[in-house]
Amino acid sequence: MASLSLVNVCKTFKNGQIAVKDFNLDIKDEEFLILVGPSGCGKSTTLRMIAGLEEISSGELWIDGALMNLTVPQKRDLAMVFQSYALYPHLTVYENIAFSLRVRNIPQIEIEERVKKAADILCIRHLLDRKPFALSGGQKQRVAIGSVIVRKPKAYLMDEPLSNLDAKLRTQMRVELSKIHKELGATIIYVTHDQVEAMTLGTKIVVMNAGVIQQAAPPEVLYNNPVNKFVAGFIGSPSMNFIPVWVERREERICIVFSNNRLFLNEDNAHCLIESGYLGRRVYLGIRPEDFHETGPKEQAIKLKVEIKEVLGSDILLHGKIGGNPICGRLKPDFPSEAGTEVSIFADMNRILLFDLDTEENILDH
Amino acid sequence: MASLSLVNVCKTFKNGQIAVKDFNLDIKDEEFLILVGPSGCGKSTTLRMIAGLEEISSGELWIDGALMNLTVPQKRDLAMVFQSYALYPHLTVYENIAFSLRVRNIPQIEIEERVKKAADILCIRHLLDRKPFALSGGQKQRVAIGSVIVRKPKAYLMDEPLSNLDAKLRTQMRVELSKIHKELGATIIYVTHDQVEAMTLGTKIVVMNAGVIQQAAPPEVLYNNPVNKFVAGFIGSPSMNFIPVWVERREERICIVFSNNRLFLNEDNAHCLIESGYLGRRVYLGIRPEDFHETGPKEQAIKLKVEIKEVLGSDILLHGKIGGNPICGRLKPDFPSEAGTEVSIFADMNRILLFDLDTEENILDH
Amino acid sequence: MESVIEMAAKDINSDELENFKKKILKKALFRRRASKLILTILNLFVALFLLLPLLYAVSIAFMPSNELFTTNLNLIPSTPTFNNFRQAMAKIPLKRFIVNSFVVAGFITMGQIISCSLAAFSFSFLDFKGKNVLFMLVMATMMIPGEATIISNYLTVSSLKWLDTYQVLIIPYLTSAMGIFLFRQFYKSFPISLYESARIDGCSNLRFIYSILIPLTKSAIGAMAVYTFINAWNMYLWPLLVTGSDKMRTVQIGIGMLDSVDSQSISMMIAGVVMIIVPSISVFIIGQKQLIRGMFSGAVKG
Amino acid sequence: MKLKNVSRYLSPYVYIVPAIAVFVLFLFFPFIKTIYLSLFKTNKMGQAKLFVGGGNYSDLFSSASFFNSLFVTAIFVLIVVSVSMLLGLITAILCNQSFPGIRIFSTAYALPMAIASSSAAMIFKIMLHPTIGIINKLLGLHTNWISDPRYALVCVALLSAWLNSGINFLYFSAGLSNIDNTLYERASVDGANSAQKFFRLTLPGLSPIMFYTLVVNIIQAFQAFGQVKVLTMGGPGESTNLIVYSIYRDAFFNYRFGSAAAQSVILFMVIMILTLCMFHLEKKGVHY
Amino acid sequence: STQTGSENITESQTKEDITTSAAPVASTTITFWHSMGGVNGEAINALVEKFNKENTSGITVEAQYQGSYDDAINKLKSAQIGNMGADLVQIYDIGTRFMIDSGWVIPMQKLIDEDKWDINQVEPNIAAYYTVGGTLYSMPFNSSTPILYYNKDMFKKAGITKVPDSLPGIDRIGDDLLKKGGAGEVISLGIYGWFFEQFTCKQQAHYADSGNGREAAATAVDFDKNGAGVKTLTAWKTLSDKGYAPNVGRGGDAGLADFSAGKSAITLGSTASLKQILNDVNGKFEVGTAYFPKVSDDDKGGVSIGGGSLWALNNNDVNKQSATWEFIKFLVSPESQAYWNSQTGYFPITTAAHQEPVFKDNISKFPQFQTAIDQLHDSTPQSAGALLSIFPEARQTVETEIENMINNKGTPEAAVTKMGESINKSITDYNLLNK
Ligand SMILES: Nc1ncnc2c1ncn2[C@@H]1O[C@H](COP(=O)(O)OP(=O)(O)OP(=O)(O)O)[C@@H](O)[C@H]1O
Ligand SMILES: Nc1ncnc2c1ncn2[C@@H]1O[C@H](COP(=O)(O)OP(=O)(O)OP(=O)(O)O)[C@@H](O)[C@H]1O
Ligand SMILES: [Mg+2]
Ligand SMILES: [Mg+2]
Repeated sequence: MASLSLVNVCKTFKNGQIAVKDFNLDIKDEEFLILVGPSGCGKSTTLRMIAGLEEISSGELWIDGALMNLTVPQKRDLAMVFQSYALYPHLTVYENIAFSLRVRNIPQIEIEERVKKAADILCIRHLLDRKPFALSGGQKQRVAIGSVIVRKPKAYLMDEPLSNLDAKLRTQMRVELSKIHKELGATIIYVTHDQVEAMTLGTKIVVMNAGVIQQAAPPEVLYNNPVNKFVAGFIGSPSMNFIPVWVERREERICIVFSNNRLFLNEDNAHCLIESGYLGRRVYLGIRPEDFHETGPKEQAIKLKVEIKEVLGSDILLHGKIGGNPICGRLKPDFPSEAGTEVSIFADMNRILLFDLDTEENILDH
Repeated sequence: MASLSLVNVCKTFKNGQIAVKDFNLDIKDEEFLILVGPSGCGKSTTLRMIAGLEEISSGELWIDGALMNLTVPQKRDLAMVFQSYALYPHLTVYENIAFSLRVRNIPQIEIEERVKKAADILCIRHLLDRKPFALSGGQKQRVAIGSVIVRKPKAYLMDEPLSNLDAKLRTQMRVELSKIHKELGATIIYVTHDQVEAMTLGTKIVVMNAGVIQQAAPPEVLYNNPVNKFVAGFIGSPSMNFIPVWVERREERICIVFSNNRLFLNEDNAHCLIESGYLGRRVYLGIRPEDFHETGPKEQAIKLKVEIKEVLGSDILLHGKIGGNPICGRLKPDFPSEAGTEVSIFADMNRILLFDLDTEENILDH
Repeated sequence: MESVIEMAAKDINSDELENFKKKILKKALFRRRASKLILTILNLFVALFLLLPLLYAVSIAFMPSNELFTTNLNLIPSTPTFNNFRQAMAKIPLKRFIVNSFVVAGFITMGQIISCSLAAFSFSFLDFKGKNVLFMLVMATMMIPGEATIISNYLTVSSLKWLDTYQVLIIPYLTSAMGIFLFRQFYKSFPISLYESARIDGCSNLRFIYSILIPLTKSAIGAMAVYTFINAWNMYLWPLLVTGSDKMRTVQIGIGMLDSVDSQSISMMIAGVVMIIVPSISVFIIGQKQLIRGMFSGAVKG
Repeated sequence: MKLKNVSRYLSPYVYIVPAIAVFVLFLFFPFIKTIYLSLFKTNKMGQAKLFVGGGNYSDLFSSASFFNSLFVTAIFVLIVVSVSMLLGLITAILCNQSFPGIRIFSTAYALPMAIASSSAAMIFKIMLHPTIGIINKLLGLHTNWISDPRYALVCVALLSAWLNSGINFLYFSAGLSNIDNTLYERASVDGANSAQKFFRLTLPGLSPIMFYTLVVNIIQAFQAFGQVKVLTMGGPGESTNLIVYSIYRDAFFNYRFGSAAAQSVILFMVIMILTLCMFHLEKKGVHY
Repeated sequence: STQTGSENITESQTKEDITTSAAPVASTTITFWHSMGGVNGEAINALVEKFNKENTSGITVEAQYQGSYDDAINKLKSAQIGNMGADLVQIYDIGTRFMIDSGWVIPMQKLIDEDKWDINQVEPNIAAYYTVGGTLYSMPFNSSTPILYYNKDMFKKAGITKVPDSLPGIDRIGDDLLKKGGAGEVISLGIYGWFFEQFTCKQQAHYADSGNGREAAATAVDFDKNGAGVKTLTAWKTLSDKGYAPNVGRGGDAGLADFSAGKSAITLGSTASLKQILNDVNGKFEVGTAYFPKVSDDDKGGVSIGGGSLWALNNNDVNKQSATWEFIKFLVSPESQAYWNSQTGYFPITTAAHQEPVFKDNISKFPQFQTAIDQLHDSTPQSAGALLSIFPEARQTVETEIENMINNKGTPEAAVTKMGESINKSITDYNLLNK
């Protein structure tokens, strides 16, 4: 497959909208790159620039060492699943999937074989004779995926390819994509809003915001060591809780203080804070909902007035406020709590994050 | 708002495809009904029949006590978010949202006010002057939602309205929808593939499969007490693990036996099994991934050869096989495990489920 | 791209790299420009070829007639003259004819767009008994040769006492099977979900037609409007038959009036033809705005 | 409730009433009269005089001239339809991409439609004149285009094709603008080159409008008249005696309304059968 | 057609009475349908305007152009069924029999007799055409004959001094014209039924039976039996076979372009085309005119006229009838006719017009026109030409067969036979259905 490289890529639309700004990224061969970011942050636009569907306003796009800025899409040898499916309404499912093979004059027999195989993977074998209008949303989406996985392009571009599938099918598809990635050694660039997909599929995740890359790193790094508050808040669901706190020295130990609470930091973090001169200053404390526990040392207890309790089955989510900041904790379903009551929960102090109040950058470095 | 009632509703498409079969459901006023089911199971079709976009092949649809089978859509006073957005390409976002108000001749001022309010809720205020082609997928979807929430119809129909939004926005939207539901006392029928949405938003969830209702119940009931293996497997992500097991009596206790494992049932379950005469027969054992624990009584340990380890951040997923059945366990991130090694995990015996081998119906009744 | 540039970026130093990049981009840019240029030239040729008769007609209109009658090559008039136009204007009340033609063609165009879009809407979006039969009946009207009905239509309108009025020129042409058929074909590829969405939004059918369907099928309506207008503009036999006075006559009859038996002045007649083409061209140029590309892009998924 | 149902049942018809009313009054009614007339021999006023039943028809079917008309018409239709559709398609595609001057060109391509067929015929008559005609002068020929039975039909046909190419250009352009752009995007990522996009996307995407254009072009070609009247008057010999011209001649010239009516009915039937065939094919072949 | 004449009365009361024996007619409006476009139409409008202004009887004429001759007669047919009548219509020569048979008209003779108008004012050779059984049915108005036009320059170059007066004569000088005269073709002879009729006249043969259709409705054509047709076509074909008369297409004006362009040395055309020919030639060469050629050198016949005449329609309204007559009288008055001639090149149908200064001026400006007058005067009423109810169709048939003969190189005999068969069948049908 291929490696890609984007250098200082920018995209400004005709109406002045800047969709992508100074995008720099090397995508190695066989990488499974995930693009995530809030709606409208420029993910699709980036994909479309790589595919050649949008002109690159400035910057360079290299594919396998060749500058591709002005190459027409059909010469780039990429395959793309469109966010809007883009099925050919006049072709049957079979022909939709076979289309890209037909235009390459691949022998009939091979086409048949590959299409059937793709259809089996996607569980749409029984739909091959239908026209798109007679398909459900999820079925359409699978056809769109099918028309891409029959090919062996330099890279696959996939724009939210599983968004309309049910959880079970999605898991299944995830496994299939993972297989394709491994078996073919495919380079894949993949846009998703699904955290699980992002975390499980990606060898690298790129977090974008308003057209700018925030962080590009392997999933665990991103999760455990986000570069800034945005990434920290964006990755993880429900998202991380943020509370502005004072860094103080109490009882000979470094602690963070906020609305009647006082949590002691662990050694490493305390050291780190002192070194970078945050003592006595305000920072953001970040705690993921799942890093709240039901039990812990009494003096570290955080009191939370439960406003809403959401039962997810495997867990419960407790929502409340601390010092005006919304807080969400994910706890075991058997944790005794009811909306309206006050509970004590405990933060895992080894997993907390702290961010600069102004730059919002991560202070600690796990 | 309104109550709806579907009686023996069936839908057969022209090509012979039976999309919905014998659909019976009462939707009470102010209910937040969630429709879930595998892709292509007939959710959208059901919604479209209620809206009047598909003819009902047989059966009756009552809205507020009036038979509506033949009423034209515009007289039904419902609002619908389409799975495919269906924005008017020649109208700006503002006009798209305002359209349904305009056709009702609502005064300009009120239109403006309502559109602005909806735009604020959906964070698309800055996009009001754009045409749909200049929107990202998620933005389009929000416009589609916007054009619905400006109205106060008898019921809202929403077909995967949040599928293209990022997790954060989706959470936010979920909260807004919840608010609308409560504040307006709205009746909402909602299709989603997102388990969290289904569990948190719905007052009742209907699980469909191949056009047939499997179970209609409140979220917790559905989760804890699914009527059959299908529902059990469908709800929850990753989905429930199923293993065919023998029900036997060992050491004076009732236990289930499968490939070198033997788990003792608790009193209630044992009792229940004996009563219904399953002793000595084969049944399906169902365990949710999150019901595996890191610790437990030694004799209940289940040995799992880890094939894949997925790190989600808050948890890890361990995949392996037991007696040829794929097994997935969700465990704490600090649980020592590596792909290729064997781990011992423990099933929460109070939360297991057992299903008849043939009918696949739930044997236990929690 | 192509094999020449398949070199790894790291193999060369940064200056070379810059040059190299510039070269490639220049080349690609050049190729793009060249393809546009070729397209333009190609268009120029085709357009010239197609317009030759018209251009030649314009040229003749400016020729004194002795220049036309020659065995020499006479592409453009050597002593251009407005005389032909002047003469043509003097012989017939062309202004009045043009006004009449505008009124008639204008009403016919509006009427057809309305009646045809309504009917086509019904045929393509609604379901009713006898739809196919009715549609075939409508189609059948296209196949009736005009010559076969004109006398009997004349009798009809004369018994209605409509002769020599505007309505007699307009009403029989207020609809056309072609228009209905055209719209139906266009509605076929119309995303049905937009119709559904509008209906749920509480939009009545009429409202849907005028605020969604018509704006979105602008290109079809544009084509149809231009066509209808020009056809009405070019009607000959019917206006001749049902109007008598110059008050009601239309331009095509005006052109006929330039033709005198036994002493036909070809260049003057061509001048007349050129003059009445001008308004129809203007209509086209105005209508052309409606033929914009890419209506549906991104409105619906899949 | 009942009233509501009635209105629901009737409303589809309401939309077609204006159209149908005009059709009934000005097309069906007179055409039925025509059918009636075709069973009679008529006097010079065109009034039914002598009932002959199928007499007019059997006369026609035993007349070489009528078969000649049919034959000539068939060839004419073939040339007109294929050439004008091809011209329309080529020009529409040429103007489908944006480039400087596109508006001028698209105006140019649509222009032929702005000319009445008789005016156009007048222009062509001069252009094709063997002595003063620009065509012979430019090509250095001395061909007698419209008085030579070998060329006359082709000339009339090309003239008609030229006339129709303008509206075909408009139809095809409109059809092209209806094809969703994202489909082209996907096709180019799928690796389709321009030709493949054209044959696999554009043509199928145009198929509804292509079908329309085909049907309409055929029907109109069958009814071409003005150009024949001005250019050749059916000659030389009967080589351009298209059936409509023959109808016109019989009705308005030869005082044989009965025969003209019968020819009208036959023409109607021919077109009808052709159209029905095409609609049948549409169901199979045309996509969407 | 419902305009009131009231304004015109007050206006015209001050005007001098120019119509000599006008029975006062209270403000009548009559409708006049004509087929005159271009310069002719202009002239008609001028005459009508003059009449409207100058007549004292309160008559208003509304002149309405009704398209070509064919269009006009068709419209008349439908109008007579549908009652949107005109009072006066201009109909072409070959519509005469149809009009006589139609029963819609008041014979002109009746109006003339009632008014005791002197019919001898009209050129007898012209009146003869429209006279059947001693009754003048319509008033001739725009009449012409065909003549031969030739390129004097070419003749001079070729050294030809005697203008040929027959088709064989043309044949004889053909080579000279081509080789010495520098002509591209000898004669541009349009395939035109009228010419065929004239060639028949020239042979003093009848076109149709029943006295050329004048004693009674013709039952068949005669030219196929009396040999005139074959003779004509043989001569024609000889010219064509030698390449002297190439096929220039159908119609009376088909040959003119080649002539005006200076390609052909000779052409045949209507006298009324003279002005336009001179205009188109515009001094490139000198245009000469001569008598319409005979078919063989010893033919003695003359030419008959063509063009149109005025038919009074019977609308059962005495006022309109007399108003119509007033208007006709005005149109055929020497003054009007001289004006008409000078504007259009049609014959002045009254001899008295020759005395008008306008006429004299015109003839001195266009001396070629004298040929036409002479030719007409040299003819006799016996050459009046045929009347045939289905004349339009007959002409088409004749033209088609001539065309076939020339293009398919069939024999003249075969062509004539086919013409006869086809026309006779139509005549039989027509007579059967219109008894
Ligand atoms: N117009 C149609 N003609 C024939 N079959 C259809 C048509 N529309 C949908 N179907 C079929 O009916 C079934 C139900 O479709 P529906 O759209 O209701 O599914 P869904 O539950 O909404 O699925 P998804 O989650 O994928 O959107 C599917 O199998 C689909 O293929
Ligand atoms: N054709 C266009 N013209 C102008 N602005 C556009 C156009 N297409 C997209 N945009 C804007 O550019 C920004 C980036 O769009 P893009 O489609 O890349 O977002 P995205 O990250 O894919 O979002 P989503 O997750 O909602 O699909 C958005 O703000 C969008 O409104
Ligand atoms: Mg996107
Ligand atoms: Mg669906």
